[in-house]
Amino acid sequence: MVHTGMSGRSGRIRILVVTGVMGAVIIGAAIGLGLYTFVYARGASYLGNDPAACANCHVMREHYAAWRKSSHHAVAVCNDCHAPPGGLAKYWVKAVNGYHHSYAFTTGDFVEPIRITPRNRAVTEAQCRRCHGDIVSTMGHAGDVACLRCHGSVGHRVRE
Amino acid sequence: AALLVNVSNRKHEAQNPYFRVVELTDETVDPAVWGKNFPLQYDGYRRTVDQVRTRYGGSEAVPRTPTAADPRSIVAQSRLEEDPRLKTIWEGYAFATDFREERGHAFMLEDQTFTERQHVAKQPGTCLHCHASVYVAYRKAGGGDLIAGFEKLNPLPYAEARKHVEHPIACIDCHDPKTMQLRVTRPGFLEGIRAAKAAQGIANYDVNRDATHQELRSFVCGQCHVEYYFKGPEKRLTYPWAEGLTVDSIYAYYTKAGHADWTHPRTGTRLLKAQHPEFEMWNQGIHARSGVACADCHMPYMRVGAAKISDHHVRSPLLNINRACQTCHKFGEDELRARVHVNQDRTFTLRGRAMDAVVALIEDLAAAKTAGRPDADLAAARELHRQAQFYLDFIEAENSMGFHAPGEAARILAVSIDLARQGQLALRGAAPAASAPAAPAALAPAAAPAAFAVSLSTPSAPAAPAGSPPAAGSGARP
Amino acid sequence: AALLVNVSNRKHEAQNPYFRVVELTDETVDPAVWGKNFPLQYDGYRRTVDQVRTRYGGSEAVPRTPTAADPRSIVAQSRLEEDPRLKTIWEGYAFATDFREERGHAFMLEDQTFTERQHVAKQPGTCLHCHASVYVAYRKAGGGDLIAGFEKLNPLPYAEARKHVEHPIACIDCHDPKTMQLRVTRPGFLEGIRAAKAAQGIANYDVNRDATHQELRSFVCGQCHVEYYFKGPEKRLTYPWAEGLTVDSIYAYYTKAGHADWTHPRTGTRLLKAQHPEFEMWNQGIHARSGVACADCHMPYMRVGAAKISDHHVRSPLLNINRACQTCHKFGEDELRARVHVNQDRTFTLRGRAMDAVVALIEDLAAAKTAGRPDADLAAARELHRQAQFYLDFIEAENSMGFHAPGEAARILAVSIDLARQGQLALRGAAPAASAPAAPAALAPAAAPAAFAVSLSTPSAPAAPAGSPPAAGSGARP
Ligand code: HEC
Ligand code: HEC
Ligand code: HEC
Ligand code: HEC
Ligand code: HEC
Ligand code: HEC
Ligand code: HEC
Ligand code: HEC
Ligand code: HEC
Ligand code: HEC
Ligand code: HEC
Ligand code: HEC
Ligand code: HEC
Ligand code: HEC
Ligand SMILES: [Ca+2]
Ligand SMILES: [Ca+2]
Repeated sequence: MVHTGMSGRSGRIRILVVTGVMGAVIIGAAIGLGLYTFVYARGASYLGNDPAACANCHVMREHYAAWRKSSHHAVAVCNDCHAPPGGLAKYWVKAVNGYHHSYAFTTGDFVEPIRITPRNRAVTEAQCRRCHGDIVSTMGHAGDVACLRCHGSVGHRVRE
Repeated sequence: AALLVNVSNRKHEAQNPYFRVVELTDETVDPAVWGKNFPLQYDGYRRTVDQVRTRYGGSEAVPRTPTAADPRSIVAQSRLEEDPRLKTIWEGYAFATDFREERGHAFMLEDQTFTERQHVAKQPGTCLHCHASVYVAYRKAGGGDLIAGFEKLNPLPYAEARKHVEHPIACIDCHDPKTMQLRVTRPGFLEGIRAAKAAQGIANYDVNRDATHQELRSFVCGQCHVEYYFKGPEKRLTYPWAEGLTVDSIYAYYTKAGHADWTHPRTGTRLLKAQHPEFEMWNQGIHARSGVACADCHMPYMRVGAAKISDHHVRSPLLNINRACQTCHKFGEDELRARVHVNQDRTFTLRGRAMDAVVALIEDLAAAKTAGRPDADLAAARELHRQAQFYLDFIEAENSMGFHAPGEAARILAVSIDLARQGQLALRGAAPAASAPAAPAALAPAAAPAAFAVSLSTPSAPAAPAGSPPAAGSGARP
Repeated sequence: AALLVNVSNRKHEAQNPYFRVVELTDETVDPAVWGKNFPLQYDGYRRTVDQVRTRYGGSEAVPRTPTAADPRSIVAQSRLEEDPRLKTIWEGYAFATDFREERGHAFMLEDQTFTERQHVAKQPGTCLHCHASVYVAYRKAGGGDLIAGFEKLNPLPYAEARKHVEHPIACIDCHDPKTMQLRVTRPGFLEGIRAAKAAQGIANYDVNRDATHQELRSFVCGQCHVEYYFKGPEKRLTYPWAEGLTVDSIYAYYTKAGHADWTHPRTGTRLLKAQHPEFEMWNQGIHARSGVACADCHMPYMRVGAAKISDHHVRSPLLNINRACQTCHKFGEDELRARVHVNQDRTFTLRGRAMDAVVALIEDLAAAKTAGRPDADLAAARELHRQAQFYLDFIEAENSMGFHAPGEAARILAVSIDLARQGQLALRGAAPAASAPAAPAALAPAAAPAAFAVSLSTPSAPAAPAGSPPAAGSGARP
């Protein structure tokens, strides 16, 4: 399984970053719905890499189920595609999404089918290139070729 | 605290979306009773009274002053006033007196009961098959036997039969009260689909035994949204599918049966009227071929709390694009609407051309008749009138303005135009063109996989088109 | 571990997928030289000599005995022998003597040099624009100026101009030798697209400056796969797009310009010949609208070792369904082929109908002419012949047999049929139908977003169709 996130960094920095950002996440989420709910809905799952954690929210279950059948299930977890590589950026995105998703989920204030936001689409595009940079280096002028135009379903094909 | 409750409710709902508060039997017609167990679906079902118009669909609420004969204070807009050419085309038939845009399921029974068409013609009990919850009524009338009851009510005068029913379509017409499984309750479809399958070489097909769940998500609609006619003096409701479901096979069926719905008074042509062949046209489209069911677009899943239910507010998907389309198509709402309009506008323009051609033929024929030309002279032109009119009507009557199968709709209208113009030429002594057959044999096999396409895993390649270039016949070729 | 090792090996390969062994300049025409730097693409490029036939495309290798005039020992099958109606339709024009199925890029120069059409008519240098690597030749002839050279070679006799070129399309025609960026090198497209954009209100559009990368993946093909004519005595190659890209706007353009390609000897009609409008038809289809480029299907990516390259073996996608279609469509190869065939068979059948109609009109007109009826009597029929023939030819000449835009292809053929039959009626004294305009105003705007649709993020809704039902005009409606 391909490891992302903190790999390559020393544990010490890691702990610092994590504890630091933990705060950000918890505060973010707390603003969104209050600490109690955050815990109840396992909002903390935003800190881990376990896909099952994402599926704590039933609205994520279809994606989880589809991901398990996808070509990537053995090589990439949710966060490999939906969060930037390690460091503050990762936890920041997670904090923002965690806040947004928790809020939306709790208030039920979101439209389905859920659509990826432009911001997270860009994160994902970048992640494709992170793992496949080599193979696509010859492709036209990478950067202006959108992987998702042809490979939008590699992570999980929810319909069809 | 509110928040917490909220979340825990959701987790709860997820496991157990409803509670059975009442016992439902195969005699429970009243949807309100079913609604006690399934309030969410019942709410949607009741919303089919809404009237909202789209460019070509939905419906417009038109106020009228109620009369004793017709107590309705609101109806849908008249299609005859929208396009008077229809009056010429249907002249002499009940449809030329009253034909309106269709609206939600809630209105089906009253709209049928009070349409002008009831007064200009004596309608049989058969009509009720698709406008009322007849399932229990049929079984009662048949002493427990559905088909026997069906045969008993069909020949009755409409007013007589009408007394046997009180609800428009209800839950029991599509659902088994015990399991809530989908099921087909309509004799017309039970027999029609069996004939269609037989034509494909599948003997005594039993839809409730043999159909897949995904197929039933379309078949329950195919119970009514189909072309039909009343067979023989028993007025037996019949779906003309014994040769297949394409317009070509249906026309071939009627030709064999020698059936005609009415005779056009001014041209003397024995004509056919097509009605709402949504099921047949959908069947020729890319969506059916991709396993997309009526319910996927017209009753999309919707989340209510943590429960995912089917939206029972059956309506135009253009009023619900997000749920109806975006699960499969990752384009914006405006873009998806625009794509539908591109197909519909194209169909609408060709429909206009075909109407002009058919009306022109009618006037020519009428003139020739008044001029006293012998029937022998008119025979060829009448034959062409009969087919051109049916092909035009097939698309005119189909309610998606071509969306369900854009390419096929355009083809059918092109054939209609060609035949109508040839009719005019025939009256002017031109030899009927030795043109390609109206039914491109090629398409039938190619389209067949779509017929009840639900399994994407086992697609079948088409046979070589009869009409294709000499050297290109081999199906083996890529 | 295996994966790890594997990956790192590939890393190496991938770091520099190719070595720049030779320096490429803007004068390097010979693809073999480019091939030294890009062997994988060069290999694919060379494979365009393959001849494999599909149901309606590809091409068949037909042996022939070489002559001094035409040394080719293998050609593609003759379309005229496949369907003799074409000889009647193009009678009096060079195409009636020799018209073959097109084949791979490798043959473009010899097929043009040796076609019979060169002998029955004096062809200008203009022809080379799309059959040879003219980029360097133009610049040389123009003393460094591309357009000047273009204007210089156009009026020359073909044989004269031919001396200036030696290669069919080469790398330099689509690529910048320094960056390998895609670029447009053809004056015809540079000017044509500018005119088309101007019609959309975008002033002096410069394709190499303003086009997105994704647009260029289609524009490089649009350099040649388009409808065209030779303007004025200078024989300037012109793409008739000043009114827009639909068949209706192109016909309107020619009418304004009063242009005719030839006069049909037996009917006396001044006619237009349409040629390969792949770019224009693609543009009306759902794929262009979805941002799918020519190269996506005809030059799909392929994996070679650790590199992903564009397959430069440009050919029918039906010979490469797996790469060309299956990344976007998760259906089996047979099913995808069947879907293409359903659209193509339908187009083929309607094309047959339209040909019958146009041929019938030609015979009627010819008879009337021989019978010595005055031109005044024939004017209306000729006008209809001119348009019916162009609309038919537009689809006949388009090489995907309707696949690039199935609905639009069917519409165009339906209009052609209607007009041809009306022409026959006009000769028999029937008043020309006050029918819907050939150009459904509705479609232009609706289709416009597709025009150079590449950005899915910003789709635009269509204007309300001019022809739509009275009460349904408002675009605001869902
Ligand atoms: C607290 C419940 C919950 C959890 C846990 C959760 N999600 Fe979501 N997610 C949601 C909701 C609700 C939405 C819809 C938000 C909207 O569309 O407004 C959503 C939307 C998304 C989207 C699409 C919208 C966007 O912001 O781009 C992505 C991608 C996503 N989630 C990924 C994840 C990943 C990866 C995880 C695990 C790290 C995860 N989710 C965990 C509730 C959750
Ligand atoms: C291999 C990459 C990859 C992995 C792994 C992955 N996703 Fe995605 N995800 C994507 C892509 C790509 C999209 C955007 C799809 C599109 O726009 O076509 C997406 C979109 C989404 C969306 C928004 C819905 C949509 O279609 O726009 C949600 C929710 C989501 N992912 C959740 C998850 C969850 C939960 C997991 C883990 C179980 C996961 N993803 C794993 C690539 C991935
Ligand atoms: C964490 C690393 C990682 C990320 C992130 C990732 N991939 Fe992959 N991907 C892989 C590996 C490893 C394989 C090889 C898997 C195999 O061979 O089974 C693979 C296989 C593939 C394949 C070939 C198999 C198939 O599904 O057709 C495609 C295409 C692909 N990835 C595209 C993408 C795209 C597009 C994205 C972004 C949305 C993406 N990948 C994100 C690691 C990744
Ligand atoms: C008819 C136009 C055309 C011609 C001729 C052509 N190419 Fe290409 N080439 C393309 C297109 C389209 C792409 C994809 C570019 C992109 O999307 O960035 C491409 C891409 C490439 C790339 C980038 C890597 C890849 O494969 O995607 C290289 C290198 C290349 N071509 C080399 C060549 C060479 C060498 C020749 C001559 C032997 C050649 N091309 C001839 C159209 C052409
Ligand atoms: C125009 C469509 C298109 C786009 C855009 C595209 N790809 Fe692909 N990709 C393909 C096709 C087609 C294949 C299959 C090639 C083959 O089968 O040889 C492929 C194959 C792959 C593979 C698998 C190679 C293998 O066989 O293991 C990976 C990984 C991949 N693409 C990643 C990407 C990434 C990352 C991007 C964005 C930078 C991207 N693709 C953009 C069409 C596309
Ligand atoms: C892929 C989606 C899709 C499928 C599948 C589909 N439809 Fe439709 N249907 C549409 C659209 C879009 C319209 C046009 C609505 C409009 O013009 O407002 C439509 C229109 C209709 C209308 C007229 C609605 C109105 O508002 O007047 C009826 C009736 C209908 N469909 C029935 C059916 C039946 C029955 C089936 C199955 C046999 C079916 N449809 C399958 C999308 C679909
Ligand atoms: C028992 C017969 C019957 C069945 C079963 C049936 N319909 Fe209908 N449907 C009708 C009738 C009758 C109308 C017209 C009612 C009126 O105009 O008064 C109608 C109207 C509609 C309309 C038009 C609504 C509007 O606003 O114009 C749609 C859409 C529709 N049906 C879709 C469906 C779908 C989808 C199914 C299956 C899930 C279905 N119908 C099942 C008889 C039926
Ligand atoms: C095979 C099923 C079926 C039968 C039998 C049937 N209908 Fe309908 N009817 C429908 C459907 C479906 C619609 C909605 C679609 C449409 O209006 O085209 C409809 C719509 C209508 C409408 C509303 C639209 C309009 O035409 O004004 C009236 C009124 C109506 N039917 C009357 C009748 C009468 C009277 C009979 C008997 C002569 C009859 N129907 C028999 C299925 C049927
Ligand atoms: C015209 C046909 C039709 C009628 C009438 C109808 N339903 Fe349904 N119903 C469906 C379809 C189609 C589904 C989707 C079934 C599936 O896919 O399993 C469905 C699903 C359901 C379900 C399963 C949960 C869900 O929402 O998917 C329930 C419960 C239900 N209907 C209750 C009712 C009730 C109560 C009524 C009467 C008020 C009713 N239905 C009337 C067609 C109908
Ligand atoms: C369950 C999946 C599904 C749903 C729901 C669905 N579609 Fe489709 N649609 C498809 C598939 C599959 C195709 C065939 C092309 C492809 O493979 O992507 C298609 C093709 C199309 C096309 C191109 C073919 C044509 O006729 O021009 C249009 C436009 C379209 N859909 C619009 C819609 C609209 C509008 C809706 C909602 C009313 C809708 N679709 C609902 C799956 C779906
Ligand atoms: C969505 C895929 C797709 C796109 C995009 C597309 N084509 Fe095609 N094209 C096809 C298919 C499929 C055929 C039919 C091939 C056959 O019949 O063998 C075809 C046929 C052709 C042919 C005839 C090929 C032959 O074998 O005789 C030409 C030339 C052509 N296309 C050029 C273009 C050009 C130029 C563009 C862009 C302006 C384009 N195509 C865009 C899929 C596509
Ligand atoms: C310089 C002009 C020119 C350009 C640029 C060009 N083509 Fe062509 N193309 C031709 C000519 C000429 C032929 C016919 C050759 C012959 O029959 O001898 C042809 C033939 C074809 C064929 C038919 C092959 C067959 O087997 O029947 C396809 C497919 C095709 N081109 C696609 C494309 C695509 C895709 C592009 C862009 C990536 C493109 N062409 C760019 C001139 C061009
Ligand atoms: C605007 C670009 C363009 C111009 C100018 C052009 N061609 Fe072509 N030619 C093509 C394309 C693209 C094809 C392949 C598609 C087709 O055959 O329809 C083609 C195919 C051909 C073929 C092979 C198929 C056939 O028709 O037998 C011949 C021969 C040919 N052209 C001759 C000529 C001659 C002679 C001229 C000048 C009078 C000319 N071309 C001018 C683009 C062009
Ligand atoms: C880069 C993505 C992409 C590629 C490559 C592609 N398609 Fe499509 N195709 C689409 C989209 C998007 C639609 C529009 C419907 C939808 O939204 O799914 C579509 C629609 C279709 C349809 C339904 C519309 C119609 O005209 O009937 C068919 C059939 C189809 N494609 C076949 C093909 C074939 C065959 C190929 C290969 C030669 C191909 N496609 C290549 C994306 C693609
Ligand atoms: Ca309606
Ligand atoms: Ca060819």
